[in-house]
Amino acid sequence: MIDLLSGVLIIGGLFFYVAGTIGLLRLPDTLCRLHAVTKADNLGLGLLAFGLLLQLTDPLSMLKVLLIWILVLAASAAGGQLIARHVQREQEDSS
Amino acid sequence: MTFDALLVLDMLLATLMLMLAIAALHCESLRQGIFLYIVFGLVTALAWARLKAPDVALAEAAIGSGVAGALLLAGLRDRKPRKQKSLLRRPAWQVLTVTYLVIGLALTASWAFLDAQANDVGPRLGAMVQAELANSGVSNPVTAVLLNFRAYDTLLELAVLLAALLGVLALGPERAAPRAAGPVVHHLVAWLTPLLIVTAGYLLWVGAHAPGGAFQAGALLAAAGIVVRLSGNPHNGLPSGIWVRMLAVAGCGVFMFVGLASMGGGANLLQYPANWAGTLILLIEVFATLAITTSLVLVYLGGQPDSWSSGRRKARA
Amino acid sequence: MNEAMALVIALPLLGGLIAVAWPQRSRCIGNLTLLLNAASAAWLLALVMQHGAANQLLGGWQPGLAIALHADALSSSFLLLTALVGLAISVYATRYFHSRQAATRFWPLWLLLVAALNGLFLSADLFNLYVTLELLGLSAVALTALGGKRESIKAALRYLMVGLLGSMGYLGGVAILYTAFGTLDMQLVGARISVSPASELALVLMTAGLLLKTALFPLHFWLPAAHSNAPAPVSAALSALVVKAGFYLVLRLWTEVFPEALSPQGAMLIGVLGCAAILWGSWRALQAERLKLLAAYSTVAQLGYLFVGLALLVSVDEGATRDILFGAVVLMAMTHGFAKSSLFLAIGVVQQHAGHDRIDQLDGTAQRLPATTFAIALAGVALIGLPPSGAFLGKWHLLSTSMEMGHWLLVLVMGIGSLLAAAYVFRVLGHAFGNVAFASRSVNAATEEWPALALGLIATLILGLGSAWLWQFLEVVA
Amino acid sequence: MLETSTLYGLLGIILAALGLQAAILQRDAIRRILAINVLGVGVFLVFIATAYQGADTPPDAVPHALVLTGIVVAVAATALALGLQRRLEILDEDTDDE
Amino acid sequence: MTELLLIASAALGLNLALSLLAMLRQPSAGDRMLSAQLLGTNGVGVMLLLSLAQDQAALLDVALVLALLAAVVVIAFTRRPQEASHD
Repeated sequence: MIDLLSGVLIIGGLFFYVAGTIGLLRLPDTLCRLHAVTKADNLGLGLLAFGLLLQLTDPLSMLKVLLIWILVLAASAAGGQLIARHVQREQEDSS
Repeated sequence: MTFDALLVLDMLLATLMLMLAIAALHCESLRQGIFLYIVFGLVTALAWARLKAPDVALAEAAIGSGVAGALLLAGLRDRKPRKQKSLLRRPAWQVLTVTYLVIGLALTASWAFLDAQANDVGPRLGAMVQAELANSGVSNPVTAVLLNFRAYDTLLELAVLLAALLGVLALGPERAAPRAAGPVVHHLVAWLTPLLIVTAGYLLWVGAHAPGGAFQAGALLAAAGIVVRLSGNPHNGLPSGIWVRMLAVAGCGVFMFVGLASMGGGANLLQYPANWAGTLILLIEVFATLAITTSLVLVYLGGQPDSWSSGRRKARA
Repeated sequence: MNEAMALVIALPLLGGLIAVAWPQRSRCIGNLTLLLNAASAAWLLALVMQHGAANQLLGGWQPGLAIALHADALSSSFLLLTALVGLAISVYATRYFHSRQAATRFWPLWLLLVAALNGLFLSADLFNLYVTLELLGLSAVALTALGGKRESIKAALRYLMVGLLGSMGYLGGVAILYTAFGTLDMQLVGARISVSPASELALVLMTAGLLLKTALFPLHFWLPAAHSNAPAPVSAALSALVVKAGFYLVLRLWTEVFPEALSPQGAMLIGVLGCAAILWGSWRALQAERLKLLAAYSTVAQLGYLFVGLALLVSVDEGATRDILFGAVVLMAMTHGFAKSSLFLAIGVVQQHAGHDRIDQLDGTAQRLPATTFAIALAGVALIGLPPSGAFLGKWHLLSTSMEMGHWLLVLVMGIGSLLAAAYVFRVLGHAFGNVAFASRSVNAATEEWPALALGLIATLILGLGSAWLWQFLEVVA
Repeated sequence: MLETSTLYGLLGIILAALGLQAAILQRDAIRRILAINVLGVGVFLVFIATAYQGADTPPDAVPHALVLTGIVVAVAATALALGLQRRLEILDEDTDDE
Repeated sequence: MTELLLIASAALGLNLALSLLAMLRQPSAGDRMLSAQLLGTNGVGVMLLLSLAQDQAALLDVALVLALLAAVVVIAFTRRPQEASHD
C-alpha cells in the first residue's frame, strides 16, 4: 500500500518536473518561463520528497529530506526574484 | 530487470558527461563554457554517487562544482571584454594531428585498461583497509585512509593548498568587492550562511563514521565566506593579521605536530597511539577544516587582502 | 634512521609554516631552516652510509597499506644536493630581495619547495609522489611569478599548465597501474609487474608526463621562458633542483619499477631525444643574447646528457658496467645541479650590479666582480666537462661505454655538445674579461658572491676529486 | 554484458582524451583550465571505476581517498592559474596581447 | 520498488538533459540562471532517488550539499563586480 502511494507520488513528481522543462522549451519569454518553471519544479521535488518520506524509517533522514525541500523552495523563491530583477535590468540596459 | 534500469541510468550519465564536456570545452562563449562546466560537475557528482563513492560525491558537489565554479565565475569577471579569443583558431592540420594522436592514445589506453582489469591480483588495498579499520580510530573507511593509513598524503595536500594560497597572495591586492546587494540577496544570504555553517559542522562530525570530513566541511564553510563576500560585504568572515595567518597554516601545522609527537617511543612518523587515534584524527580534522576554509576564501579574493599583513599597518595606511 | 627521515621532511615544512605566520622574521627562519636541513640531510646520508638503505612505513601500517619512505644512496645523495644548493641559494636570497614585501613572499614558498623536493626524494609510493610533484610544481610556479613582470607571469602560467598536464599524465599511469596490480607501493608494483599492455602504457604515460616536467627536448619549449624570467635565486632552484626531481623519478621508475616492461626501442627513443637536446640546447645557448637565457638553454642541453646516460644505462645488463654508468649519471646530475645554481647566482650578482644581463655589454665585469667572474668560470668548467669537474668523469664513462657498444653517433654528439658548450662559456668569459678604460672599483660583496663561488667549487673540485667515493657509496648501498 | 566498472573506466579515458585535446589546442587560458579539470575528472573516473566492485560488495576505499586528494589539488591549481590569469589581465591593460 | 526508483532517476536525468538543451537554445543571461536553478533541483531529485535505490543514506547529505551550493551558484551568477561589468 505504502509502496503504491509513494510510487504514485514519485511519478507525479516526475510529471511536474517534465512539465517544467516543457515550459522552459515552449513558453515565449523569460519572465513567463521563470514563473511557470520554478513553480512546476518545486512541486515536482515536493511530491518526490513525500514519496521518499513514506519509504524512510530513520527520523534523521526524514528530517533531511524535508530540509532539502524547504531549502530548495526558499532558494528558488529568492532566486526567482533575483533573476527577474536581472532580466529587468538587462531589458532596461538594452532599451 | 534491476540491472537494465541501472544500465539505462549509466548510459544516460555517460552521454550527459560526454556532451557536457565537449560543449563546455568547445562552445562559442566562455561564460557559457563555465556554466556548462559547473553542470558537468553536478553530473559528475551523480556519477560518483552511482559508483558508491558518496565521499567523493560530496567533495565534488562542494569543491569541484561549487567552489571551483565560484572561482571560475570570478575569474571570468576579471576578463577584459576585448579579449574573447575564440576557440580552435589553429590551422586545420594542427587540429587534425593533435586530434588523431589523442584518439590513438585513447584507444591504446582503453586497450591497456581492459588488459589491466583482466589482470587478477587478488585482494586490493581496500581489503587491507577493511581488515585494519577497527584499529584506525574511525569507522568510515575513506576517513581512515585519509587521516590514518595514508595521512601523509593529506598532510602534503594541505601544503599544496597553502602553496597555491601563497602564490595567489603574492600576485597583488585582492579584487574589488562586489557592490552592496539589494534586500533579496541579503535575506537569502542571511539564512543561507548559518545553514552552510551548520551543515559544515555536521559533515565534519559525521565524517568519523559516515561520508563527510574536513574537506567537505571546509568547502562548505568557504562557500559561506564567498556568499558573504558576494553580498557586497567587504569583510569575508575571516580574522585579520596574525590570526588569519595562523588559521591558514593551522591544518598543516597541527597535522605535522601530531605526526612528530606520535614518534615518541620509537614509533614511525604519524603512528598515532592506538587508543588516541580517534581523538587525534578529530583534532587534526578540525584544524584542517579551518585551514581549508581560510585558504579557499582567500584564494577567492584573488589577491592579498589588507587583513593578511598585520592589522596595525592597515591602520597606518 | 626514522628520526632523520622525519626531520628531513618536517623541517622545511614547519619552517615554511612559521615563515607564513611570522613574516617579520621570515629571513632568519628561512636561513635557519636551510641550515638545519643541511645538517639533517648530512646526518641521513651518514646513517645510510653506515647502515645501508632503509624503509619507513608511515603510521606503522603493513607494507602496501602504509605510504613507505625509502632512503638509499641515490635518494640521500639528491637530498644532500638539495640541502647544499638550497643553503647557498638561501644565503644569496637574503641579500637579493631588497623589499620587505618581496622577502616575505619568497621565503615561505621557497621552504615549501624544499619540502616538496625532500618529500619527493624520500617517497616510495606512486600516489604520494604525485602529491609531492604537485607541491613542487605549484610552489615553483608561484616562485617564478615573483618576477612580477608580464613575461614572468606569462611564463609562470604556461609553466603551470605544462606542469599540470605532466602530472596528469603521471597520475593516469598510476591509475592504470593500480587497476592492474592493486597497490601503490613502488617495490610491490616492481615485484608484481609483467610485460603487458597495461604496464607498457603506464610506463609511457608516466615517463611522458615526467619528461614534460623535466623539459626533455622537444618538450622543453616552456623552460627557457620560465627559467630566464624568474628572480635569480628562483632560477637557480628551478634549473638545479626542480628539473632534477623529474629526472630522478624517471631514473627510479625505469630502474626499479619498470625494468621488465622497458623495451630497447623506448630506451633508444630517449637516447635520440637526449642527443637532440644536447645539440639544440647548446646551439641556442650559443646564440642567446642574455646571460639568463644562455643558462636556461644550457640546462636543456645538460638534461640531454642525463637522458643519454639513462638510455645507455638501461640498455646495459646488470653488472660492473651498469654500476659505473649509474654512478656517472648521478655524478653528472649532481655536478650540473651545483654548477648551474652557481651560474644563475653569479648571473644574478652581475645583473644587480650592471642593471642588465646582456652578454655583449659585459665588458669589465671581471674587474668589477672578480669573485663572481671566477664563479662563472668554475661553473663553465663543469658545464663543458673539463678535467677537475665531476662532469668530466661522468662524460668520460658515458663516452667509453658508447665506444664499447659501438654507438659512434653518440660519441660524435657528445663531442659537438662539449665544443658548443666551450664556445658559449668562452663567449661569456671573453666579454667579461674585456677591458674597459674606465673600469670602476672592484666590488666585494661577500654574502652575495660567495654562495655562487662555493657552489662552483663544489661542482669543479669536490665532486671531481670525491667522485670515487660517490661511486663506492652508490655501489655498496644500492 | 558490459561491466559497470569497465563502462565508467572507458568513459574516464574518453573524458581524459577530450580534456587533453582541448588543453593542447585551446588558446584561451581559462578554457585551458577547464580542459585540464576535465582531464582530471577523466583520470579520477578510472580510479573510482577500479574501486567499484559490484552492487553488493563495498567499494575499495583507497581510490576514493586518492580522488578526494586529487580534487583538492585540482582546485588549488585552478585557483593559482586563475590568479595568474587575473594578474596578466591587469598587466595587459595597456599593452596588446601577442 | 528499486526498479521504479532507478527508472525514475533515469527519467529525471533525461529531463536534466532536456532542460540543458532548452538553455542552450536560449542563451540569455536570465534563462541561463533559470536553468541553473532547474538543473540544481533536478540534480537534487536524482540524488534523492539514488539514495533510496542504492540504500545509501549518505547520498541525502550529498543532496543537501547540492541544494545549498545551487543557491550559492545562483547568487554568484547574479552578482556583478563593482566596476562596470563586461558581460
